[in-house]
Amino acid sequence: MYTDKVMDHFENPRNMGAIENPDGVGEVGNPTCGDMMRISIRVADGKLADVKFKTLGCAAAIATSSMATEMAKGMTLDEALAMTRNNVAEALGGLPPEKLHCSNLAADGIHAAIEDYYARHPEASKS
Amino acid sequence: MYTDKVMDHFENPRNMGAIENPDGVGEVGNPTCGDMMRISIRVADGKLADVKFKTLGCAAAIATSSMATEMAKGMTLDEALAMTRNNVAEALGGLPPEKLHCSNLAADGIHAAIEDYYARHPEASKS
Amino acid sequence: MSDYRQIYLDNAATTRVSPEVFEAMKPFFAEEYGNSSTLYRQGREAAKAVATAREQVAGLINANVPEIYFTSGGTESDNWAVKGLVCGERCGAGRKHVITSAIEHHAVLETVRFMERHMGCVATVLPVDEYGLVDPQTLRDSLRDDTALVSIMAANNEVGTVEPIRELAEIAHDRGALFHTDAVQAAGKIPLDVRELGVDLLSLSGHKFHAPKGIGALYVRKGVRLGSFMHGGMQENNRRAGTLNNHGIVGLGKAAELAKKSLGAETGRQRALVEDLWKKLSAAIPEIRRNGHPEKRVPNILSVCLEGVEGEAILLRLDMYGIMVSSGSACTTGSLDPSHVLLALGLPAEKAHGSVRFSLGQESAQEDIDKVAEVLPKVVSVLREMSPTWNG
Amino acid sequence: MSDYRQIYLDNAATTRVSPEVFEAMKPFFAEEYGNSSTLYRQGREAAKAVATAREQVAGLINANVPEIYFTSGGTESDNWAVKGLVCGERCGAGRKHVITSAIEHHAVLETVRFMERHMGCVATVLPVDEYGLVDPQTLRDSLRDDTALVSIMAANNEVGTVEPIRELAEIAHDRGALFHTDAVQAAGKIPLDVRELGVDLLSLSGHKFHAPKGIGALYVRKGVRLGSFMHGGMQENNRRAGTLNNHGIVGLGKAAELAKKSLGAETGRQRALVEDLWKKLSAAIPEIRRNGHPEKRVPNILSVCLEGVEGEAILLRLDMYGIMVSSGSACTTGSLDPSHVLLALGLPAEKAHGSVRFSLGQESAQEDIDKVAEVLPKVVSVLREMSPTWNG
Ligand SMILES: Cc1ncc(COP(=O)(O)O)c(C=O)c1O
Ligand SMILES: Cc1ncc(COP(=O)(O)O)c(C=O)c1O
Ligand code: FES
Ligand code: FES
Repeated sequence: MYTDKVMDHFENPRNMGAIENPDGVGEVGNPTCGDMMRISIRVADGKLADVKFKTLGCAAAIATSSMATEMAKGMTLDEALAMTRNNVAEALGGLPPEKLHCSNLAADGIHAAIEDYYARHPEASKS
Repeated sequence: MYTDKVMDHFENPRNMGAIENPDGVGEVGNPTCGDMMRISIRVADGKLADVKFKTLGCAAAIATSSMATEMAKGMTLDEALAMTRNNVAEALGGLPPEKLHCSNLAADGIHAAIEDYYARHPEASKS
Repeated sequence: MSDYRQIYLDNAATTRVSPEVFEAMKPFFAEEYGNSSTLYRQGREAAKAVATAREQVAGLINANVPEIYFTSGGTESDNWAVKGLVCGERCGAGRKHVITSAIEHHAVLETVRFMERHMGCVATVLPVDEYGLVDPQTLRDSLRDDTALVSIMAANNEVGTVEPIRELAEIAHDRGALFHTDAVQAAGKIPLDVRELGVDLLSLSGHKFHAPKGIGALYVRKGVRLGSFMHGGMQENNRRAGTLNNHGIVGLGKAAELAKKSLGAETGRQRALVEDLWKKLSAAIPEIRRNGHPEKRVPNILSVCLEGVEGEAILLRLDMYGIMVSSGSACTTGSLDPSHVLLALGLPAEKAHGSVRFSLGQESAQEDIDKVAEVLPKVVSVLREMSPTWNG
Repeated sequence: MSDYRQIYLDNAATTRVSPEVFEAMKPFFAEEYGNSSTLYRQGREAAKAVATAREQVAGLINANVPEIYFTSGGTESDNWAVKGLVCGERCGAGRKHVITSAIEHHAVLETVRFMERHMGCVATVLPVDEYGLVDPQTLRDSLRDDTALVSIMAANNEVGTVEPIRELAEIAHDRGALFHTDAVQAAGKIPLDVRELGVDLLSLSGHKFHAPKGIGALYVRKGVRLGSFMHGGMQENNRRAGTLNNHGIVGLGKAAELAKKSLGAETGRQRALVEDLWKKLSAAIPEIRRNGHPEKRVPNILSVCLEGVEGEAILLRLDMYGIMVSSGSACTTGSLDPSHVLLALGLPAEKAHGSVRFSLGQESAQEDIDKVAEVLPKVVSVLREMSPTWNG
């Protein structure tokens, strides 16, 4: 049911962990639903210099975390905010329909981390 | 479902045919039901000197015809009249329950032939 | 006499699993035994094999892959089609009337009777003509505004008559009824195209075309709201519960693929053998009569009635020569009435009792036909000699 | 990593067909393929094999031979038991109430729900305690004068808890209700004696004890008036229509015979392996919890919950080492809620998501246990390291 790409990111997740003294943190999901994600980011020059995740969840949740952080790294904040759930699923070669709810988390988590960054840095203006 | 004895009598029926100028003939069954039997007998000294059958019907009908005529041959008329359906089924090592209706025919046919004999020979008294 | 070559002419009852089918199934017993709904590799492999089989079955009847649901056989497919429709959504919509024909298999007829007796349905059972054909006009006249379902078989299992399904389905649709066809005897025997036929539901059974027993399928046209029959787990898109019978499914798929490939050639070959058999038997045996439609029929069935003899006796006498056939005699089935199909064709009971069905399969050969043509006349004359209704 | 020896610990999902079973079945595909309800020699041979299998299955549960009916699996048996009783004779007698438990398999639960939604039945679903046990007193209190049926499983498929069937059946009978038990996970695992248990109906499924998929049985105590579920031909004493699945039936019979023979020894062996596994896992992994009853359980199932990880992820990580298990996580099944069984035991959803089930079979060996004891701690710590809810 999972594509080889999903399995690769599940078995060898990229960007796993937590950034020390991050510029922003996003937490989405709910352990009651079996899925929870914490994204931490470091911002430099208006770009995502680093993105890391910690995820509780199924293979799809872990793989999308890995893929989404990989994609986000190096993006401007605007670009990252424009990243959608579908971009991530597509990059993984598709996800089973019943897994879409949890794979939504990754993009949401990155967005939340950026919002958190803006909240901490009111001087950085959103475009 | 059939015993070896039934199959033997079906494959090699005894007493098949019609007696010429019989002393009595009994006809039972109904082709609409798929089974019909004509028994002809020759009587000598109050005994069944010969018994023959013609049967339209299933293997059980044919085997019971064969067995019943075999058993009846040499019996006194009274003995033959006392012969029951069960005697015949037992002699064949049993019959499937759904076949009992047709296997009843054989004893009935012999009884009918004896009745016919009595009807033709009022002087022969039933005991 | 039992050392004769076995001549199996009862393929409409069940068939031999073909070697390719057996080979395809074999790994699924003790190697790829994983449950096809689990996630680990072994289960995924099984799921892939099931997906391939679904494609193969869809291919046989020109369905879309997700329209194929696996069942435990023709009987389950028929039960599901009738009960799922009438008892499910449609019934709620106030449609309680079902139409079927007098010559359906018991899997349809008894199910319809159950729905009548216990579920508040009303059924109309259409008569057939002397060839076993349902008259489209009679169907048209029988349809009601509350007709939920019309269920007419694609080919009859006793006499082989092929019904005008396309026309009948169109008539049913004109009045808003859905159409189910029991194609258990047609699948793999004649071309079947669900789109062209326009049917909503179609039943088939593996063991009738060289797949194993215990596996079948129901085609459910996309969009048809069919209630479940087998409740439980979420298998088969949540429509048919139960752990998938992987080996059976793989076997069914393979058999469907093979049947599709050989359809044209086999049809011609078997039809020629059947015609040859009939020619020889009718020349050699007096008072023999052929049942069913002379042209509108599956290629592999020859049903005959023999005056003055009884079917079971013929069946068992032929078995002495290693020839296996079937009979529509009541005595064979343990019921009191002979075949409801032959009676519905208008045959009197005494003739129906003397019926024999020869049904060919992919292994049937000319020598089998020749043997039957040699043996049956002997068997019939032995039995007729025994019979009080012959030459009286 | 995929060249590890395959370690199959998902026998509660399905089992490998054992070699003896395969050998017993083999002739019925392409040699003895005759229909077991025909009269010629080949059909009679098949009928004999079916009769032997019926004896073997009856032997496993101490039933009388004619009380065994073959079905297509556990799901069909469960559907039949519930629908045949409630919808059949009993329902006519005004009994419309059904009692079942919250931890039944979906084959029972969904069937009961269907009866409620569409057939006018009323259901009571009994809760269970933290070990998964049904309380006899609760059953007593729930019985009504119109209770037709009580259906409680013999052993639960997720946590392995064995219910007090004998006591529950007696309580049901005291109020004139009939008693069905889904023994799909119990058959071949623990001794089952229908006389001693006093049950009226019992379901089992072949593929759970080394027979093939697609075959099962329903025990129907003599005298129980059970309506048909599968309508059609007169097979199975006119109670279950459909051409008999000869190879499946023969395989089920053989597996039943083998299971009966090895029951005592296998039970002990598997129980010891399970205890060893639990001892090793609980020593090596912090925050691991065992589910189900510590003593009243089948020997072959170990269910655990692991804090801070999710079941599907464990399942797929174990698969990388060739270890096959099952999980009660919602993510595995595609539904939104985790296992209804774990929730019914009172586990909060976040714990239920982190559950894993190891289920042993006749081929499970000490080395498999050792491997799991070596691998699982590693897998869990990798996943916990990834988890935001662990050491947070
Ligand atoms: C026309 C027809 N429908 C349904 C069935 C039932 O199929 P199965 O025996 O696979 O349940 C059969 C054969 O038995 C049949 O010939
Ligand atoms: C307790 C229980 N009941 C019923 C079933 C259904 O059996 P089957 O898959 O054979 O239909 C299963 C297994 O799937 C089970 O574990
Ligand atoms: S975490 Fe539940 S579906 Fe992915
Ligand atoms: S003749 Fe019909 S059952 Fe024997």
